[in-house]
Amino acid sequence: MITAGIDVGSSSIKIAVMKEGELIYHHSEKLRRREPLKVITQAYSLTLKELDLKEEEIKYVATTGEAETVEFRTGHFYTMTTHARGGLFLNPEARAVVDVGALHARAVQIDERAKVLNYRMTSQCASGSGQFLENISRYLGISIEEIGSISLTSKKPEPCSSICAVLAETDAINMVSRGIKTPDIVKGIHLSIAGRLIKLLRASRAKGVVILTGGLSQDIGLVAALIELAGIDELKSGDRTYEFKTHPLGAFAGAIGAALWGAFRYEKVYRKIVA
Amino acid sequence: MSEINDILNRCQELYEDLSLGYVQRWKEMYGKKAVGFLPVYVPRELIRASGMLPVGIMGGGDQIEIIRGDAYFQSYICHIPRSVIEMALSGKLDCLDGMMFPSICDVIRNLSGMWQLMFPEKLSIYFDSPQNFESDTGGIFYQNELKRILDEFSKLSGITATDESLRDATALYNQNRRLTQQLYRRRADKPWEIPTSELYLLLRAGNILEVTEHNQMLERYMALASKENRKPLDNSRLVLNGSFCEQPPLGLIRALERAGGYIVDDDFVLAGRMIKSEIPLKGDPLENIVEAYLKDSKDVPFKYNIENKGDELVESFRENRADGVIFCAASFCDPGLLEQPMLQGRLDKDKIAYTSFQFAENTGQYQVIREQVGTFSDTIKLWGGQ
Amino acid sequence: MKCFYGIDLGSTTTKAVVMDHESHIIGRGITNSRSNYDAACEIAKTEAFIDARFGLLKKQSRKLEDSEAVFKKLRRAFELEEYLEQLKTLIHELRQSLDEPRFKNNLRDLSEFIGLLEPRAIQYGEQVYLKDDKPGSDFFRDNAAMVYTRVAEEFCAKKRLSFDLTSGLFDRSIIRVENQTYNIDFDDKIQSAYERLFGRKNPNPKLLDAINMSRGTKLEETLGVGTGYGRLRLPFPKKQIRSEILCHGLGANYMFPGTRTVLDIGGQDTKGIQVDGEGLVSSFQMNDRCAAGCGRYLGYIAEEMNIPLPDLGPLALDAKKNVKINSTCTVFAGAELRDRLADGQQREDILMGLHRAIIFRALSLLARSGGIRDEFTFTGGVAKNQAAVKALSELVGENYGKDIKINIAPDSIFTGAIGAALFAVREYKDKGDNP
Amino acid sequence: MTEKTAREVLKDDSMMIQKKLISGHYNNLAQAREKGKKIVYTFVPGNIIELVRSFGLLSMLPEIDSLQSAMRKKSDQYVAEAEKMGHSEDVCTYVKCHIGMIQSGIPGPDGRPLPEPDLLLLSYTGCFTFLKWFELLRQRFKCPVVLLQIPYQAEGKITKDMRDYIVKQLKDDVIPALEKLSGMKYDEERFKDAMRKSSQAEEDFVWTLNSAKQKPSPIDAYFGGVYYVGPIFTYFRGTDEAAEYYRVLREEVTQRIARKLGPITPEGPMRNEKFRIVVEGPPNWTHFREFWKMFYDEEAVVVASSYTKVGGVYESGFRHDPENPLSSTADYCLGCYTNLSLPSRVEMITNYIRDFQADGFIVHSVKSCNSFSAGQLLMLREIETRTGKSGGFIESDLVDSRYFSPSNIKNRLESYFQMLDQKKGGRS
Ligand SMILES: Nc1ncnc2c1ncn2[C@@H]1O[C@H](COP(=O)(O)OP(=O)(O)O)[C@@H](O)[C@H]1O
Ligand SMILES: Nc1ncnc2c1ncn2[C@@H]1O[C@H](COP(=O)(O)OP(=O)(O)O)[C@@H](O)[C@H]1O
Ligand code: SF4
Ligand code: SF4
Ligand code: SF4
Repeated sequence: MITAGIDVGSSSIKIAVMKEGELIYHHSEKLRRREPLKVITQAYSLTLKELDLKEEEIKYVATTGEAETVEFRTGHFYTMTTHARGGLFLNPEARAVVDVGALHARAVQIDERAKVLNYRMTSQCASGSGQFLENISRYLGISIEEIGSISLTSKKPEPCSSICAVLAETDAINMVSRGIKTPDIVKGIHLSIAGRLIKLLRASRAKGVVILTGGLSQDIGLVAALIELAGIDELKSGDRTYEFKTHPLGAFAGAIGAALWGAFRYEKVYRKIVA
Repeated sequence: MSEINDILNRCQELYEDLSLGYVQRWKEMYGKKAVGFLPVYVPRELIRASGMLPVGIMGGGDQIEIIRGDAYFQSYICHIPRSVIEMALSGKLDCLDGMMFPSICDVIRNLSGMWQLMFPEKLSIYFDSPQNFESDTGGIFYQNELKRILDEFSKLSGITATDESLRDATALYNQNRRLTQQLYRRRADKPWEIPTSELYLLLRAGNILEVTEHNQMLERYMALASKENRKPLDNSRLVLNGSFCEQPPLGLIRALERAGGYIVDDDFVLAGRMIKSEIPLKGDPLENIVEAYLKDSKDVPFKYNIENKGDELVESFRENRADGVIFCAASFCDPGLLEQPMLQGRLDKDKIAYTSFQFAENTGQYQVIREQVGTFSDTIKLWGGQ
Repeated sequence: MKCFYGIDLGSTTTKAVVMDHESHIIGRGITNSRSNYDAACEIAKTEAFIDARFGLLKKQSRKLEDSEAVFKKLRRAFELEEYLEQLKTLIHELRQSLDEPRFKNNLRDLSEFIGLLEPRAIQYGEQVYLKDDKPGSDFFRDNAAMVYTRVAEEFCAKKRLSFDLTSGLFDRSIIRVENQTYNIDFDDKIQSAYERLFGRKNPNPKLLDAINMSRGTKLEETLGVGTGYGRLRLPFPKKQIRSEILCHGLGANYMFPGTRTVLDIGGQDTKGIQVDGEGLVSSFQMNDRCAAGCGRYLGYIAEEMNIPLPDLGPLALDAKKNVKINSTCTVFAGAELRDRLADGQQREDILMGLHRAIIFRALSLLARSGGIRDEFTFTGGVAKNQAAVKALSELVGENYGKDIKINIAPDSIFTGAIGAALFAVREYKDKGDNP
Repeated sequence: MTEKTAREVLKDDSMMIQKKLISGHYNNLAQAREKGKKIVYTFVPGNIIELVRSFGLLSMLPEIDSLQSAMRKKSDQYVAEAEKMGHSEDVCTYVKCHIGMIQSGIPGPDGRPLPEPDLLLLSYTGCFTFLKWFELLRQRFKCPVVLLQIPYQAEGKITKDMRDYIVKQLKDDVIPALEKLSGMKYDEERFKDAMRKSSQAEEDFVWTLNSAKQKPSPIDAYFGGVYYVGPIFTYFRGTDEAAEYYRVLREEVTQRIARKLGPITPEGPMRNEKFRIVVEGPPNWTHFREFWKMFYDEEAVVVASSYTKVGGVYESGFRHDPENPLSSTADYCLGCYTNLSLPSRVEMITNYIRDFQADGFIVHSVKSCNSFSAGQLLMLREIETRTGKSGGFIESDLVDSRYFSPSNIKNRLESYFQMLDQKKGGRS
């Protein structure tokens, strides 16, 4: 059986196609100020074309994210449900998923069946999000892909105190003008985002292996900052350790999870209804 | 179809009419006065027995744009006092001859003082309820408090409440309590028949309408609702907790239902449900009101309770056959938010699933909330109650 | 002549104003703020002094025939010279940036691209400054970005090159350009501008006389006062630094002596200020630690919609319907906009809603500072935005009565700098004039 | 108020006495378990320390523990700890800090752990959060709780009903609970004796605060004030040592007045008094020094503050009365600053501005404390109208450093002082 998952994020859309539990196709596209629905429709027909599949051969199209407008979907799952499943798919050891996207971050505690046990997500304030990192990197004249490796070279991270993403931008300007080095600024920001994530994780009561998903999971600087902070925390409190894992397909976790849940639902409920 | 819609439209109108047209008309018609009260609870029997109309004020929701209200409150204070001030400053509360401020938190407490400074010509009563629930300690204090309030009322309305008028009022509110509880039971039985958004509007109407009118409305609605033939959905059953003071906007309540959850119990608009059963009519009416509060009132965050915190919530969860609990508290609501970890600890003990989020009465983006509740429902759907 | 200047180092723009000893404004300069504060100040100040020279020149050239048009042309030609000067630096920096590892794989393409860019950019400059008479923005960064994007898009499409790569190259280089103080020698550049317009043979001797006159006038930097968000980093002694609140109060009073309430919406902060008849501040409020609903918010929206910031207001003015916007979080602005568009709402209605949302926030701040009293002056960069002004007038009318006079000066964005310059004049006079 | 800060800031005899008092107290606490002493946790405003001590019980004040943690730069960590346990970011950080501290084993100032409570004496004078606070502690400690509800002075006066209610609770609930815990009978003579000592200290304390009416003011009634209120607001009221502290303090201040000296700051005595300021609202503890510096750098002296009244208002003549120990205890509880209505608070500050000849006033609003903060903006406006003086407004928090934004506060304060200066006519 073939199912598809479509994850509509605030900065990009992701498509994953699964066949009998295997990932057979994935594709992502930045929205870049284009209308999501159009981008999705195009990308989806491209997917069918590339896989040489007819529409009805895909048994369940599961959406996740901001996908209310996608009319050709079979069903919808909420982001944390899908990232939980996708995260577990990418790393079967994971007992928690941290999804860091462009505007929101989510921490989900799961069990070995990807059942969501607990979760937390950020609110209406965009402090410490991907978007924020993107703005800063643009300001600093570095690309989002290299931000991670630059951050790793920092020797003396500059604390970034601002809670607000916008004011932090000015803070960063301020730092440049004080002669602080780019890596130190970036690392400071990574640490401050990591701090927020660890707080979310805590609040979600997760423990053990944590798989990072979402676009920022590809940011090695953020990952390093997370490990560093978790280490400090461990020393202090002596318990609740996290082991962070990443996966090259981390950004697709939502789409993968959606496709997997689609298959599950299809087997369980939908098949009967269609039949 | 149309009659139930008429009722709901009427409720919606009352809900949206922040200028309290109904109250103005009522006052003109009867030549009497009206007294407003803020959340959560005041014994409305006293206001009625003094020949006045009690009017529950629960903030301006998302229908009022705050310009002056923000001038009085810092960003880290909850939202309801700003909209109340905004309403008052724009003349919307002019028809209220007095205002009561129940002792539920520091914000409402201080608002009573602000009222004294801003509207010195209006009667403003800080209503101090006891945290000591012994009849001869807290009870005496409470009785004295009620007597003091009755005195003020009699000065305001020219009508002195008597045992008789207090008893009559109690009887009417008893009926209201009975009907409201019936409504809640009906919803818990068949939540698709009585959507929470409708139940909520009915409750809010009870804040404004004269009680006999509200009683009739409740009866009529219940009679009609069962004939509506609404279909059940594959939703989870949720108990909602934390919105005892500042109220979520109606859109948020609808969004919750759309995200796949039936609300089967809640703590919205508690004025009519604070006292859990009927108040006896025999004996001293004031004493009965006092005793009912001391011994038979709901467990709410602003009441001191160390012995059985959360038991009532667990009970509601069981009685209403719920799948989970949603904590839906106003941002910056100290009593509500400080209570939460204690309640959650209690739920953990019974392995009851819960989720939590915060809102403000003018929250307009439900995306994050929908996602959280949606995930919760997803989980229940995919995994059942296990 | 003795000149006094005020510099307002804001979070988004840096402004400078030059005054004579009678407190008349003789020059204004503005540039975008950047990490090198000194450079930003230096450039704003230089621009202000250049503006002052043009002022002199204008006075001198009044007698010439067709003076307005000639003067304007000369001014544009001068601006073109500045543009070209910076363009040279940009091209240089672009080439330098190619050394970075991330461009290694596309070195050939990118060099080719830069080669292509240069003539196009020169052409673009000549077009907008000399022919259209309408450069897109006051700032080189924006103008350069405009032509750069255009050329890069075409080039990448043709070469199947990642657009992100070229934009990365630009981001990297423009910062270096901005953090240098470029060399603008008035004498030199005015000569080139003149020659560009009229050729080398001096066909317009009267104009040249006027130019020489303004060149010859000595503009003495007597005293300066700094203000604004970054004022503490200005190279001034503490005595020559004033809080922007005081400067806005005084500046507003200077432009509109009847002012009693000032609203300033800048890039990252909003201030409500009450002043007395002398322009002395009697109370004020500022936004707290959240930049929601400030000028930067509009900047994000404009970026999101890919239109120049100055066009945002006019677009919103076409709104037909009131759309309520809830989140004024700057970062979420884009998301909200997309949400609404997906909901099927009209772009201009949403835009107006966004402007109203900003004004709502500002009004609560004003209410907190003591309300709005007659006359009411709106200052800061956002006062340049017609939609914001419209929303403000409507809401002030509804809430404080129609009788309140609302002042908006063309100089609104310079208010803080004007106040600072006034302080400089006063400071000098207090010390005793005429040494 | 920690010893360390105290020592560095003021090196007078009075400070040495205070230091000894505090370290003695913590020493007792650290040894309480060995010595079989019982511990009562209770709150600062409206505390009935004389009564508690008359049963030979030791007390701890959670707010003091929180603020000391902040001054030792530990509070952020504790707050984080509590948030980790599920406490909301929005609520009072005093509570969260204390809960985090308990979670970390209640480390005392010298590192030795402090004892857990044997009784929670919950008097929630002036703040509803106290109720929740001890409910939370009770979930953790399972020790008895005794409630003492203090009605709110909503109408600006104390009524007989209020007093009777408190006295009844003292007799029926509090005293029996203390008797049960201590195994001692209520000894009214001991209680009265402590009251007598209290009232003596109160006399000198009021005198000290009033000394700020002098020009220049010999004390800073806010930043310095928080040290002066220490003994009388906390564990030591009703002791000989506290009475001695205030006697010595009074002498020192008398000498400073004679020599026309200004207050002592962490950087030495203030030379010039440019602005006389009244402050409403509690201080920030995480950046106490930095905050203070923003004032003295501008040559601003605080001549009166409302924060130094949270543990009791004495200037209007109230004294603990040994002749009527229970009812005067009731009056004391009822009269604490945050238990006053907003109109009373406005009036009080208006009077300060007049009586202490202040140039202006500043409202410091803390995110944590709704009891203080809700309505402060109206107070600001009301006081401005009544006095004709402009007020300044700044925001931060008690013990959560995330909310203390130095540049923002400095900007506002600087602007405010420049504005006062302009008004005074000095234009530079
Ligand atoms: N290699 C990378 N390093 C750092 N950040 C990255 C990288 N790749 C993507 N991102 C960031 O990830 C974010 C997009 O994440 P995504 O999970 O797709 O968000 P959404 O689902 O909200 O669209 C963007 O803000 C982008 O900047
Ligand atoms: N020409 C313009 N049209 C519309 N808005 C403008 C224009 N120029 C500037 N702005 C607005 O003004 C803001 C900057 O205001 P400004 O007062 O200079 O801020 P600051 O002093 O903080 O740097 C920008 O964020 C932008 O929203
Ligand atoms: S603090 Fe910054 S990121 Fe947060 S809501 Fe405000 S503007 Fe947005
Ligand atoms: S919402 Fe909470 S804090 Fe706000 S007034 Fe109501 S009870 Fe008080
Ligand atoms: S709210 Fe204020 S008075 Fe209450 S506990 Fe917190 S800091 Fe203390």
